[in-house]
Amino acid sequence: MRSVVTRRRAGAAIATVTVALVSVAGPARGTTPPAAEGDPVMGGTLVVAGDAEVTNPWTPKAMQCDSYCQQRARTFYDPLVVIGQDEKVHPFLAESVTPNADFTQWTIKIRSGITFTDGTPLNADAVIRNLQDASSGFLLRAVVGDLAKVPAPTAADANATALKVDKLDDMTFVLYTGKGGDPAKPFPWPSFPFALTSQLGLIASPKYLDSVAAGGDATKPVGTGPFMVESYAPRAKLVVVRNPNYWLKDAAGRQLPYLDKIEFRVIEDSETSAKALQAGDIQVFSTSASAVVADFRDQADQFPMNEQTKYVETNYGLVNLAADTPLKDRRVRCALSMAVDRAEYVDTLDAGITQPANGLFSPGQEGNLADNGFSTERNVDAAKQLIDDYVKETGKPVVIFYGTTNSALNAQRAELLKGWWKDIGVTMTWEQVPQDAFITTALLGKFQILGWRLHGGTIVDQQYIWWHSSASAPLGQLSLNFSRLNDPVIDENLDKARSATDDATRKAAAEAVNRQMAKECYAIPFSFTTWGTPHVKALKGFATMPTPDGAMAADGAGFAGWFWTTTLWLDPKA
Amino acid sequence: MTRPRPLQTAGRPAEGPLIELTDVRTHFATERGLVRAVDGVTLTIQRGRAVGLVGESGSGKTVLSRSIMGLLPRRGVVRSGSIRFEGTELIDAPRSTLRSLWGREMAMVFQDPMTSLNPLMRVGEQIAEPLRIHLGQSRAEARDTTIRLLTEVRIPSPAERLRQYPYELSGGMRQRVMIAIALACGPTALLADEPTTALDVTVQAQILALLSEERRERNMTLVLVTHDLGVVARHTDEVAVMYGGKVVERAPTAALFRRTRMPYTEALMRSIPTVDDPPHTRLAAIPGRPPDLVEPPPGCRFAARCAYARERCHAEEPSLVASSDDPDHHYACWYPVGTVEPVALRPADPAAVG
Amino acid sequence: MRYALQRIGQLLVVFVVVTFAVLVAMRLGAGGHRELARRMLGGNVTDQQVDEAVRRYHLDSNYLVQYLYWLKGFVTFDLGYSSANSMSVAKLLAPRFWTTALLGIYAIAVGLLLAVPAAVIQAHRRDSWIDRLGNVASFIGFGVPAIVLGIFLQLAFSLHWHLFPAIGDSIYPWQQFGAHVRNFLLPTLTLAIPQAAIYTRLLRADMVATLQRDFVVLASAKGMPTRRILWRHALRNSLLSIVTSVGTSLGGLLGGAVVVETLFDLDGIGSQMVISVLSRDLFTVQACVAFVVFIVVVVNLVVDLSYSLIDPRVRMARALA
Amino acid sequence: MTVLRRLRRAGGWFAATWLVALVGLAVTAPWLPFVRAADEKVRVGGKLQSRYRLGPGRHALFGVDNSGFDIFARCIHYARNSLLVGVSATVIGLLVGGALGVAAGYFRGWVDRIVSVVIDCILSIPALVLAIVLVSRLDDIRQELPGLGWVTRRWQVVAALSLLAVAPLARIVRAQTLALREREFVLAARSLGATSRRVIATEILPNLVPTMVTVASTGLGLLIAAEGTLAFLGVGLGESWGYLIEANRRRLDKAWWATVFPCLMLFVTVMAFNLLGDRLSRRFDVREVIT
Repeated sequence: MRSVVTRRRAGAAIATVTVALVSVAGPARGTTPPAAEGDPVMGGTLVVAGDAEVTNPWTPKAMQCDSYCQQRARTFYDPLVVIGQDEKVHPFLAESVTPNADFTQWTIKIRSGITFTDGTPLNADAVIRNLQDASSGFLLRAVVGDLAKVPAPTAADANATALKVDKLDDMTFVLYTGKGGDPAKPFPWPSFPFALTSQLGLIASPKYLDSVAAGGDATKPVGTGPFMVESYAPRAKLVVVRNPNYWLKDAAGRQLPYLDKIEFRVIEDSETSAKALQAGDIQVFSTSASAVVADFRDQADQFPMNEQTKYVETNYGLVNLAADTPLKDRRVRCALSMAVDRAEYVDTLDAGITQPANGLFSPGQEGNLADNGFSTERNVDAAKQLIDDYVKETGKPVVIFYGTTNSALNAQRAELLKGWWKDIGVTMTWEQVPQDAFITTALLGKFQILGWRLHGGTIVDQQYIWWHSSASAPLGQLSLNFSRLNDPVIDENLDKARSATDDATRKAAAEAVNRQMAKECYAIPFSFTTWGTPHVKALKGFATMPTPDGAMAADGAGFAGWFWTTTLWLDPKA
Repeated sequence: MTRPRPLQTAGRPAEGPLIELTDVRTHFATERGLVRAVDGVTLTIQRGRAVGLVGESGSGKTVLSRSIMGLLPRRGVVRSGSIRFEGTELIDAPRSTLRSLWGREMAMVFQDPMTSLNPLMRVGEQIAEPLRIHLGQSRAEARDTTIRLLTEVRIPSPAERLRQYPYELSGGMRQRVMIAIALACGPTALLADEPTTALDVTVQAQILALLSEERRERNMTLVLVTHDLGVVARHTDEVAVMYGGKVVERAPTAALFRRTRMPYTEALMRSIPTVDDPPHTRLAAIPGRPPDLVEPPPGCRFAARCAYARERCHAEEPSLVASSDDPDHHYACWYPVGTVEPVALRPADPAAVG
Repeated sequence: MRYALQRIGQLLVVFVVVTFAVLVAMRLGAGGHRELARRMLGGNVTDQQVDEAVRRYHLDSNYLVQYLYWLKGFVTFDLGYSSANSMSVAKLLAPRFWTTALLGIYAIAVGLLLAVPAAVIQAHRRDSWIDRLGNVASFIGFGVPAIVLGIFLQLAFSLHWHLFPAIGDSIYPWQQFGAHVRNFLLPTLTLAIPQAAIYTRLLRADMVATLQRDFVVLASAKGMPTRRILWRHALRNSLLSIVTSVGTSLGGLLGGAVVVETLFDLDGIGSQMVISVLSRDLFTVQACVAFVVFIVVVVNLVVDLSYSLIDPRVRMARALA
Repeated sequence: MTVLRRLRRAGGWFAATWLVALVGLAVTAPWLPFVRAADEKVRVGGKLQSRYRLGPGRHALFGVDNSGFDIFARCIHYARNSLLVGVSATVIGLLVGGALGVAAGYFRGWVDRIVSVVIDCILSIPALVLAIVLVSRLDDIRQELPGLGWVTRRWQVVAALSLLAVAPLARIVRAQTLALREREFVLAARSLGATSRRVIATEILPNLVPTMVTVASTGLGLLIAAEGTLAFLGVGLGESWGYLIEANRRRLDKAWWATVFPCLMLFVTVMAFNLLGDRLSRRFDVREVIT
C-alpha cells in the first residue's frame, strides 16, 4: 500500500513502508533478456536516482523499505530466497527451503562457504540471529505472526517471545508454523517461502547487528551482497563499491558484479530525475509518475525504458469502516466509488497511461478479475440515488473528510474527487496531512478517507495482515488492518488461501475476496500504476540476474519498480 | 632643507597676474530658483601676493574661492565668465585640466579641520597621498617629505603623528596638517577658506602666522577668504570686499584701511572683534540681513542696510570704479563714505528681510 | 572590551529567550511526557524507547530543566534524535550545514560584488540615467519574492538556455569544483539579488552623503584621481552602513535560503527544516531553528565588533568606555 | 529630475490601478461572466482540457493546469486569500505593534525594556522560519486542544504573519514615539497637565499615522510575498498563488504558463504595494524602511 503517487521531498514514503514489507513477489517486466547485448564489460560507475528515502538504520528489522530501498538493500544484503521470472520461489543464500509433508514445518539449509564482507562466516546461527532480530520488529512481527513462538524472557520484558527454531547442524535449522504464534496450533502454510522473499529474508552480518544494538553506527550496513557500502548520507547519497569476493558467478562463470561502483542518489521528484537523466547526471531511475513515463515513451530511441504493468500498485481511497461516519453505510461508499470519473482520473492524473482500477487486485495478481462485479464506468445518477436514499433515511447530509499527503499530484487528486463527489451531493473537505502523521493517522484509524496506495505482490496471502480481522484493532490503537475490515467472507477466504496447497484453490479464494470487496465497496479504487525505468543506452544487463539453481531472478519482486544491479554493466561502445 | 617644490615652476615670472577673473558668475539651481551666489566678479590676483576675500556669511566669498578652484559640483551649477589661471581657462575646463592643477598649482585649506580630514585614514597617508601620486615619490621618500612638512608646519614629534588618525589630533593640529597637505606639492597658489574660523583665538593667530610665513618663504600666492577684517589687515597685501555675490570694494590693504570708501566695508570694520570680545562673535553688528540672492533687489544690493542710501541707491546699481585719487582703489557706491551724511535706515526692505 | 562583553550579554539573552520559547512551542500541548516522548520519536516506538527518551531528555521535568539539558546538548552537539530519519540530528544536519553556509557566504559575497560597484557608480553619477536605472533595479530586486526570482532564473538559465542543471545537487567545492559552481550559481543569484538590492540602496545613500563631506572635497582639491576618491576615501567611510546592512538583512537571507534550497533541490538546513516541519520531526525542527538563530546572533556580534576594525574612532570610544 | 518624478508618479498610478483592479476582480469574481469558478474545468467543444493541453489564449486567458482548471480564474479567486491574509495581518500588526511601540516609547522604563527584548528576540528569528514553525505548530495545537475547530489554516497564517508585522512596526513606532515625546508640542501638552492617555491620543498618535501607513503599505507587500512563500513550501493555504506555483513548477518546461502567471500575479502585487509605500514615504517624508 502506498499513499503517494509522486512524492515531494517532505514526503518520504513512510506509508509505503509498513505495508510493503510484506508484499512479496511480483516478477516484473515481460522483457526477456536480449541476447544481442553482447558480453558484459567489467568496471565503471553507475549513478542511479530514486525518489524516496526512508531508511535508516539499515537493519532488516528496522528498515522502512519501499521499492528504491529494496533495490539498494539488495546491493549489500543477499536474501535467503528470491522470486524467479517463472513466479516461483528460488533459493539464494539458502541452499534449500523444504517443507514437511503437511507444510507445518520448514527446514532451511544455508549455502556454505559464504562470508560477510566483514569476514564473519555465514551459517545457521547468523541466519537465526537475523530472523529472531527481524521478527521483533514492529512490522515483520506481523509477517511471522503465524510462526510458532517460545517464551524468551529478557531483562526488559519478562513476557518476550522468540521464534521456535530447531538447529539441526551448523548450516540447517527448522521453523514451525503455529496459528497466532501458538506452537500448539500448527497449520499448513504452503506459501511461507514467499514471506522469506521480503525484507525478512535479507541477512545482515551479526557483528553489524550487534554494533547497532549497542548504539553503534547504523549507516554502514554489512551483508554478503555483491557490493559494500562506502558511504551513506540520508536523503542524499548511498555509495556502494564492488565486493571483490562475491560468492555468485554469472552463467558464463564470470565473477559478479560487473560494476565497480554504484552511486544511489535521492531525487525526490521524478520530473527532476528525468531532467537529470537527460542531462547525463544519472544513468537510470525508476518511476511511477505517469507523466514522466509518458514522456519517456516518446524518447525510446535515446533512453530505452523498461515498463512494468503487472503486479503493480493500486491507487485507491482507504476507507475507515469503523468510525462513526456515513462511510459505515455501504450505499455511501458505493456511491462515492461510482461517482469517480476513472477515465478522467487516468487522463488527468496518470497522463493517460494507466488502467482504471475496479478493485485492489492489479493485473497479473492472483485474484485479479476483469469483472468483479464493480464497473469502472462513472454512474452519477445511480450514485446520486444512493446518496439521496441515505440522506432521506438519516436526515443528514453527507459530509466527508479526505486526507492526503503533501504533494502537488495528491492535492490535484483531492480537488478532482471533491468535484466528482460534489456532483452527487456529497460535500468533501480535504487537508494535506504531513507524511509522518499520515501513517500514524492510518494506524490509529483517525481518518475517514485517505488517498492510499497498495503494493501488489502476487498472491493474496500477502494481504493477510492488512485485511484479516485478526489484524484489526479498535480505533485509537495501532492496527495494520487500517480500514478495520471485519468481514467473515474475507476472513474465511484469506484463511483458505493461506493453507491452500494447490494453485486453483488459492486463486478461487483470492477471487472471492476481490468480489466481496467490490460488492461491499470496502475501498474506492482509482487506478493501477505503471512503472517505467528509463536508462541510458549504454546501460545493459537488465533482467539477467541468475540464481544459484540456474533460474533467472525477477526484477521488481514484491515492489514494482526496483531492479537487480548485480548484473548491470555499462557498454563503452554505446 | 630642500623644499618639495615642483620643478616646472622654475623659470616662471615672479611677477604678473596669476589668476584673472572676468565677470565670473556662479549660480545654483535650487527648488526656489537660481541662487546668484557669485554674480559678476572681475578680479586679478598677482603672483606672490596675499589677497583677502572679505565679506559676511553668504556674501559669495566661499563660493568664489571654490569657483576659482573649480571644486563646485557640476550638476545644478551655472557658470559663466572667465577664470584664467596662468593663462589657462578654467571655466568649463575638462576635469582632467583641473585635476592637473589641483594640489600641484593650486591648493586649498578648508574652514573646518574637524571635517576636512578623512577620519579613517592615517594623517601620514593623507599627506603622502599627493606626493606619491603627483610627484611620484616612493613610499620612503614620501615618508621623509611628510615628516619634513609636518616639521615645517610646527607639529611636534612628526614621526609619531604620521601613524595617528585625525580624531587623535587637536583642531589646531589638524589645521596644520591641512596646511601641510596643501603645501605638499608646492603649489603656486593657496586658497585658504576661513582657515581659522573653527579654531581658538590663540591658535588662530599661530595658523595665520604660519600661512603668511609659508607664503613669503615659498613666494606663493595666497587667497585668504575671511569675514575678519582684522585678519586681513595683518596678513594680506590686497583686499576684495564682497557683498551679495559681487565685489563691492577692492584696494591694497593699506589703502583700504586708510580710507574706506564703501559703506559696507565701513560697517564691517566697525564690527571687527576686539580682544575684549568673546571668540566667534558674530558679525551681526550690521543691522538687517544679506540680500536674497534669488531675486536680488534692484539698485545697490546693500542699499537696504546702508546708512547713506539715497533714492538712487535703490534704483540704479553702482558699478566698480576706480577711485579718482587712487587708481588701485575700486569701489561700487554712489555715495562713498564721506560724501554724504548718514540717514536713518528705511523700514526693513522686504527683499532684504526675505 | 567592556562593550564587547555587554553586547555578547545582550545577544546571549536573545539567544536563550528565543531557543527557550522554541523549545516550549515544540513541546507544548502533547498531553503528558510519555505522549511527548512518543511524538518526538515519531510514533512507532516501544515503551522502552519512550522511557529511554524521557530519561535522556528529562521530559518529565519542567520546561526550564528540559531547556537546560537541551542547552547542554546544543553546546556538545547532541541535538537529539531525528524521528523521520532515525538518526542523530547532529549527524543529519552536519553535511547540510555546508550547503546553507556556502549559500549564505556566496550570497553575501556576490551581493557585495554587485552592490558596491553599483552604489559607487550611482553615487558618483547621481541622478544620471545610470543612477536611475540602478534605483529601479534595486527597487525591483528588493521587492521580488524569492520564489518568483528563482523560478524566472530557472526558466531562463536552466530551461531556456540550458546553462545550468535544473536539478540541484549539493556538491561541494572540495569534491568537484565545476559541478559545485554549476549547482550553486542560480541559487546563489536568487539569494544574492535581493541582498544586492538592499546593500545598494543603503550604500548609495551613504555614499551620496559621504561624497558631499569636506574631506572628499579636500581629496579632490588635492588632485586625487576620481577612482581613488571614490574607492579609497568615500567608500571606506561608507562601509559601516553596508556592514550593518549585512547584519540586519541576514534574517531575510536565511529565510530566502529556505525557499531557494527547496526550489533548487539543495540539501541544506533550510530545506531540511521544511521537510522536518512537514514530517513533525520535532528535534530536527528545534535544532534547525536554534541553529539559524545562533547564526544570526553570531553574525550580528561579528558585525558589531567589526565596526571597530573599520572605524578607529569606534575603537577609541570603546577603549575609553 | 522631472523625468524621475514623472516615472515615480506613473509607478504610483500603476500600483493604485493594479490594486484597485485586483481587489475589484477578486471581490466580484463569483458574479463575473468572464471569470470561471475556481473548480470549474475548462472544456473546449465538450473536451476536457486537462494535462496542460491549453496554453494562454481565447478559451483560458492564462491557460489551464494539469486538472484542466483555469489558471486565470484561480489567480483571481485566490487573490482574495492573499489580500485578506495580508490585510488582516497588517491590521493586527498595526494595532498590536503600534500599541507596543507607543507604550515602550512613551512610558519607557521597564515596559520599554521588556518590549525591546521581545522585539529583538522576534527579529532574531528569520521571518520566514518563524512563520513556518508557527503555522505548523498551530496545526498540531489546534488538533490537540478541543474547541479550536473553528480555527482554519487561514487564521493560522494570519496569526503567524501578524507576528511578523508586529516586531518591525513596534520598533519603528517606538523610535518615533521616543522622538515625539521630546518635541515642544508634546512637552507643552504634558506641562499643561494633560493625562498620558490624552497626550498619546491627541499628540502622539496623529503624528505616527504617516509613518505607520507608509510602513504598513510596504509591509503589506512583504506579507503577501510571505503568504505566497508559505503556500509554496506547503505550510500555507491551498488556495494561494504560492500553491499554484508549487503545484505546477515541475512542469515549467512544458507548461510555463501555469507557473509563470501566478508568479507574475504575486510579483506585480508585491511590487504595487512597494511602489505605493515608496510614494507614501516620499509624500510623508518617512525614512524608515523595513528590511
